[in-house]
Amino acid sequence: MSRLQVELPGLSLKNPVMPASGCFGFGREYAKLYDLNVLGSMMIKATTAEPRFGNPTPRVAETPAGMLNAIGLQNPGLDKVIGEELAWLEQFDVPIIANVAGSQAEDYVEVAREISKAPNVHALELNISCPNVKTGGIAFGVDPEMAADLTRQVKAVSDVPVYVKLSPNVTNIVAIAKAIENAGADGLTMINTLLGMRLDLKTGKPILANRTGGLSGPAIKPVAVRMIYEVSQAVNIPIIGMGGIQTAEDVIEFFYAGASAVAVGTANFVDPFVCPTIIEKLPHLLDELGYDHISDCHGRSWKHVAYHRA
Amino acid sequence: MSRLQVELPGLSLKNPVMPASGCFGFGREYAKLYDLNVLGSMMIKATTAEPRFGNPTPRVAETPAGMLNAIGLQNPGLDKVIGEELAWLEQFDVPIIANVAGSQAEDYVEVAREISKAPNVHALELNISCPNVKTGGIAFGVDPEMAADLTRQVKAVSDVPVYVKLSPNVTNIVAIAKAIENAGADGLTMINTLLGMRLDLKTGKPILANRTGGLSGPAIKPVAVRMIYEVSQAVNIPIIGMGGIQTAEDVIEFFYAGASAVAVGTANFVDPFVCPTIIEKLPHLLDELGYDHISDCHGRSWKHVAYHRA
Amino acid sequence: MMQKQWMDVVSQREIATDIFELVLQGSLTAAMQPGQFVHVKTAEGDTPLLRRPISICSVDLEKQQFTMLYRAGGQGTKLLARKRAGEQVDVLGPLGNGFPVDEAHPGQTACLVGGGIGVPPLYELSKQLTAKGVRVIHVLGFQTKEAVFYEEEFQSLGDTYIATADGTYGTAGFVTDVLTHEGIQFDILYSCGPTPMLKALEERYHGRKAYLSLEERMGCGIGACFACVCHLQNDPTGYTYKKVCSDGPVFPIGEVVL
Amino acid sequence: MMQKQWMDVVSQREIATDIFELVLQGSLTAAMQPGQFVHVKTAEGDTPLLRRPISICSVDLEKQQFTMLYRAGGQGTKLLARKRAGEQVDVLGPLGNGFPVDEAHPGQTACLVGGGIGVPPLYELSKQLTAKGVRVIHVLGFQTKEAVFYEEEFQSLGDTYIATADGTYGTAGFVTDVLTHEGIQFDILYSCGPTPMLKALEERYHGRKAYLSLEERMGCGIGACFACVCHLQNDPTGYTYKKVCSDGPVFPIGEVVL
Ligand SMILES: Cc1cc2nc3c(=O)[nH]c(=O)nc-3n(C[C@H](O)[C@H](O)[C@H](O)COP(=O)(O)OP(=O)(O)OC[C@H]3O[C@@H](n4cnc5c(N)ncnc54)[C@H](O)[C@@H]3O)c2cc1C
Ligand SMILES: Cc1cc2nc3c(=O)[nH]c(=O)nc-3n(C[C@H](O)[C@H](O)[C@H](O)COP(=O)(O)OP(=O)(O)OC[C@H]3O[C@@H](n4cnc5c(N)ncnc54)[C@H](O)[C@@H]3O)c2cc1C
Ligand SMILES: Cc1cc2nc3c(=O)[nH]c(=O)nc-3n(C[C@H](O)[C@H](O)[C@H](O)COP(=O)(O)O)c2cc1C
Ligand SMILES: Cc1cc2nc3c(=O)[nH]c(=O)nc-3n(C[C@H](O)[C@H](O)[C@H](O)COP(=O)(O)O)c2cc1C
Ligand code: FES
Ligand code: FES
Repeated sequence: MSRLQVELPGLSLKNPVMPASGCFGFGREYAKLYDLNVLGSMMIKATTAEPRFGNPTPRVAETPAGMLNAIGLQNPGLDKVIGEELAWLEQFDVPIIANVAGSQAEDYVEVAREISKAPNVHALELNISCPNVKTGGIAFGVDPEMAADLTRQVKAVSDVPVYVKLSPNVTNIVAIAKAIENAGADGLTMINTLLGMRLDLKTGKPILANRTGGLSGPAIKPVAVRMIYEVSQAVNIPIIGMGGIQTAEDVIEFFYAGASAVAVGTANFVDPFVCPTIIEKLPHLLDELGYDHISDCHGRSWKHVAYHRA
Repeated sequence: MSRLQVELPGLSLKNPVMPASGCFGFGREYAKLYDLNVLGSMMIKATTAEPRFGNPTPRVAETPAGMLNAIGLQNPGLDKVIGEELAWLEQFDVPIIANVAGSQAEDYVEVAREISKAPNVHALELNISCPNVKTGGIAFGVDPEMAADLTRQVKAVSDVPVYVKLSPNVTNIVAIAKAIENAGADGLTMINTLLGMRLDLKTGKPILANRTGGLSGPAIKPVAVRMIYEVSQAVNIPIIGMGGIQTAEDVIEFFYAGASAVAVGTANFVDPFVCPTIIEKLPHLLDELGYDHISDCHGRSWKHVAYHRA
Repeated sequence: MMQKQWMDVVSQREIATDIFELVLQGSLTAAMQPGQFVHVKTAEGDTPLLRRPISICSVDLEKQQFTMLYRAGGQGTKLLARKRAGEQVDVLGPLGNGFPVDEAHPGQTACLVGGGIGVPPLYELSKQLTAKGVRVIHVLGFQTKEAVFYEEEFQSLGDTYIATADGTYGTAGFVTDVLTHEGIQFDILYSCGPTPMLKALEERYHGRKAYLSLEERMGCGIGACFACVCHLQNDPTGYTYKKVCSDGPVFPIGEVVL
Repeated sequence: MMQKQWMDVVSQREIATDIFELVLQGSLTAAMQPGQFVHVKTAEGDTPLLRRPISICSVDLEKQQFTMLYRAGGQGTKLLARKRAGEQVDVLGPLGNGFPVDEAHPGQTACLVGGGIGVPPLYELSKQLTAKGVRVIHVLGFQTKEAVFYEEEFQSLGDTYIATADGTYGTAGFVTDVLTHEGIQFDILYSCGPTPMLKALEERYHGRKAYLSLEERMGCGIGACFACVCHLQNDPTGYTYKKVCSDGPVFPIGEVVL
């Protein structure tokens, strides 16, 4: 299984596959279905300083090959996440990536400082890209300076490496990625959801109570691949890629694009066993394709840049 | 059929359904399949001053519920479009919207001036959002000032109303739309394609020779609806909506969002009869939903803004 | 326990306008309780992407079969309606917490109130209640005559009143009209149906022993995504909640905000 | 003329590893020419979204049936391979310009060179050529023994040489090796197969009377989207082009850039 071993800042992963934040709760439900120890890592649900209820329902809507969500960062709050959820997760040999959210910089800083002390939290994922909250979230993610500033503040108080989660709802994702790298981020995770909307045929009203929501699932995969391709060639920090991954083949495509590990979100709802299924399939797929190690796939698409740019 | 009649600047449309630019050529092929007179309008393939071959092949790739294209504005050039294509199209009682493209402002201006003189060209569609060319195209569409400036220049030389086609690959589409409105545009068309990419599983190379391409089809529908919803409430010029439309139900959803007419792109490839099928279905759907006129659907989603924003 | 299983289609038929009865076979049936639901992938591939929550209508433990009744209304359920005997369906379940059968005691009267596509889960409930000696009364509301289903099945278990909104069958009006006109008395009430109906019952029977089954749009169906939460009625903090999929779909009356 | 039609599946069977023979029935067959293709929607719904171009392998005008042979390799063709007799398939066609049968005259010898999944369109061509008294020689290349199909069918029409890249059957190597070793002579050549094969033929038979059928990724399949263009060999301006879907897929040797 060492063919899947991946080393990232703070994270020594037995394989590069992990559930994406918000699509796996804190693991309790999936633990009833399979042994979480098979996972490379786990990105837990966004945590804020105070408990949050989130947005009114309906919070999800289906779209062609995708879904919209507007959960609104519901979570039990920092204290309970540390005291109950992370404590419960200690039984597993899985390094946790804690997804950190807030309304203003101070909130992020507080959550980062405290949650990074939890023994099984090996890295933070700064969520500056949630499109479903009125303040904070995406506001930080679309402005290079704000993103850099927040990264710096969080980095200063964190005991573990800090990954920043990028929003795809921007004109120039490379500029934002570079600003975040310069601010000291240890890695990037991308992409969060695309802003979308669906209207009810009968009423004309938005299906989501929050009106707009975040688009995820296979529909957004080509956008994610393109952005990872662009950003990975512009920065020197690793990228954990996500956006529509459903199969081992998709994982390889993300590695080709320039990801060093991947997260699976929406697909968990379609098939709750998707993560272990992918992890089991990967070595066979590496055989078929003739690679020794998953990292051999990393950035293969880059090589053609020079040629095509000529 | 007057239930579908729609009046827009320069365009008196017997119905609000038209093929989107680049997905219908100049109509010749579809004319072999059905009578083009059923169409509300037709957005012809992007025209540039000089003939263009476009990008190397492969130029298309499939994605979940969508496709990527990187045609690269292939077209026979201004003279032939006017002399052959538009002349041929005069046999139909269909007002044409000419899609205008170029590498620099002067190109756009030249094409706009000449093509707007053609008797059956009733409006222009300024393509400042093509993601598949190295110069021009999307570069104009992601910067409010450049977009406004180009709009002003084209508006000054055009004999017919000017619609500007917006790119979805931006952080703040409302800002760009407003800038374009202030520059004197008569209408907006949106959305062009989202930038995306696919990599070949075996080689790791991009499937498209151009590496990246524009994502279209049902996958992008929720993004289009969201953007039209936002822009239509911020501007006072009409919007021709597009992005993933396949059915009469989709048309209604776009009207609810704030579109005043719609264009159908990728769906023509899936079902070449999609436009006449939608046009035939629309009155029945209006009956089912209890609307007298298609325009009764316009902006229905807006009403809920105040409520939800409270 | 909850499993994901390719179950065999035993039979499928349309029993009322757009209402289908689908019988599936597989070991997953072993753990099923009335009021629980399954999460069904209606098509392979990416469209429709999400699973569909459908209630368990009746279970045959011996044959390892269960029945679901559903309305083929949207994209997913219409595809499901095409499945034929011999094909397979991808089912995740059983999910959620069902109706507490134990709360009704032999000799007592249970009133089962269903509305439209909320009627199905009451059938297995009624079977289990009658089996343990509880007297059952069914009050079932539908839109119109063509939408009525399973009347005989319910009738064979206990008194069954039908209301139709347009008056084309049974009592004209809503289930609450039946409850009033017939002066129905009970020790315990179980209900499933549209939210307005549940709200009317809550107003009427506040403080009584009653259980309501809720509907909400779902993502995961197992409690992980927070798509289906509802507020608690007694909630000083404002952020306590229950998940319809894993804490429900059945809640005691008065517990959650409808 | 080109139509869109739901055609009936008459039969489907796997004739070699992952190679399927699908027979469809419908009036659309009336206009079919050898070398033309159809554009097939392999699944309802949005995935896969695009149609798949597949060549016409043989036509039975009387029965209004045609046969296609295809490799179930990707998402769409794998779904197509599941279709059974009695089901229907959404077909747009016939499309493009086929092989010019008229260019071969009775008594002449035509050499038909096919590679892999480029072999199928040569079959109807061979039938029509032999019917008009042209002598045909088939040179067919495959990857490996298990991939060989329709050998007998071609054999019944004329001399048939098989090459396999791995040497497990027939001549070891490529079709060009057969052409060399057997010293095959002809008046006219028709070919369909992978681009490297077509290029090798072009080098070899430049200036001869020959027709090559090309493959390219397609959008519309009817000439409207400019997905499938190729350059002309003789192109002083750099922007003249042909569309594989509507100007081709068959081009005279030397006309377009391979
Ligand atoms: C616990 C539970 C039990 C249910 N039991 C039954 C049953 O026994 N029989 C039955 O006919 N229906 C039942 N429903 C409703 C059923 O889930 C929806 O009718 C179905 O999901 C609609 O899918 P569609 O493909 O027809 O519609 P689409 O419009 O294609 O659905 C689009 C999306 O919206 C969701 N959605 C649409 N309507 C509803 C709804 N009313 N409730 C929840 N999600 C919805 C779908 O699940 C899907 O994600 C139940 C719902 C829940 C929550
Ligand atoms: C004129 C013409 C005639 C053809 N005739 C035959 C035939 O008779 N038998 C046969 O097996 N194959 C034939 N092909 C190739 C066939 O179209 C592809 O194998 C098929 O489209 C692949 O679809 P998929 O679902 O298996 O693969 P996917 O990987 O799911 O396809 C993804 C996308 O790429 C396109 N694509 C992938 N490979 C090819 C290819 N080689 N050529 C063109 N598009 C491709 C698909 O059409 C689709 O849009 C022909 C191609 C052309 C252009
Ligand atoms: C229901 C849902 C909840 C989510 N919650 C969060 C969250 O709390 N924090 C976060 O950073 N991303 C969140 N996301 C985004 C995912 O982590 C992921 O970036 C996105 O869904 C794209 O991946 P996918 O297509 O595999 O789902 C959520 C996504 C979904 C669908
Ligand atoms: C093959 C192809 C070619 C296109 N060419 C053009 C073009 O020349 N000019 C333009 O403005 N948009 C072009 N577009 C964009 C479409 O007009 C449309 O904005 C987009 O595809 C979204 O609509 P759809 O999802 O219905 O296809 C093209 C799209 C496709 C798929
Ligand atoms: S549906 Fe995911 S928590 Fe209930
Ligand atoms: S496939 Fe559209 S022009 Fe050939």
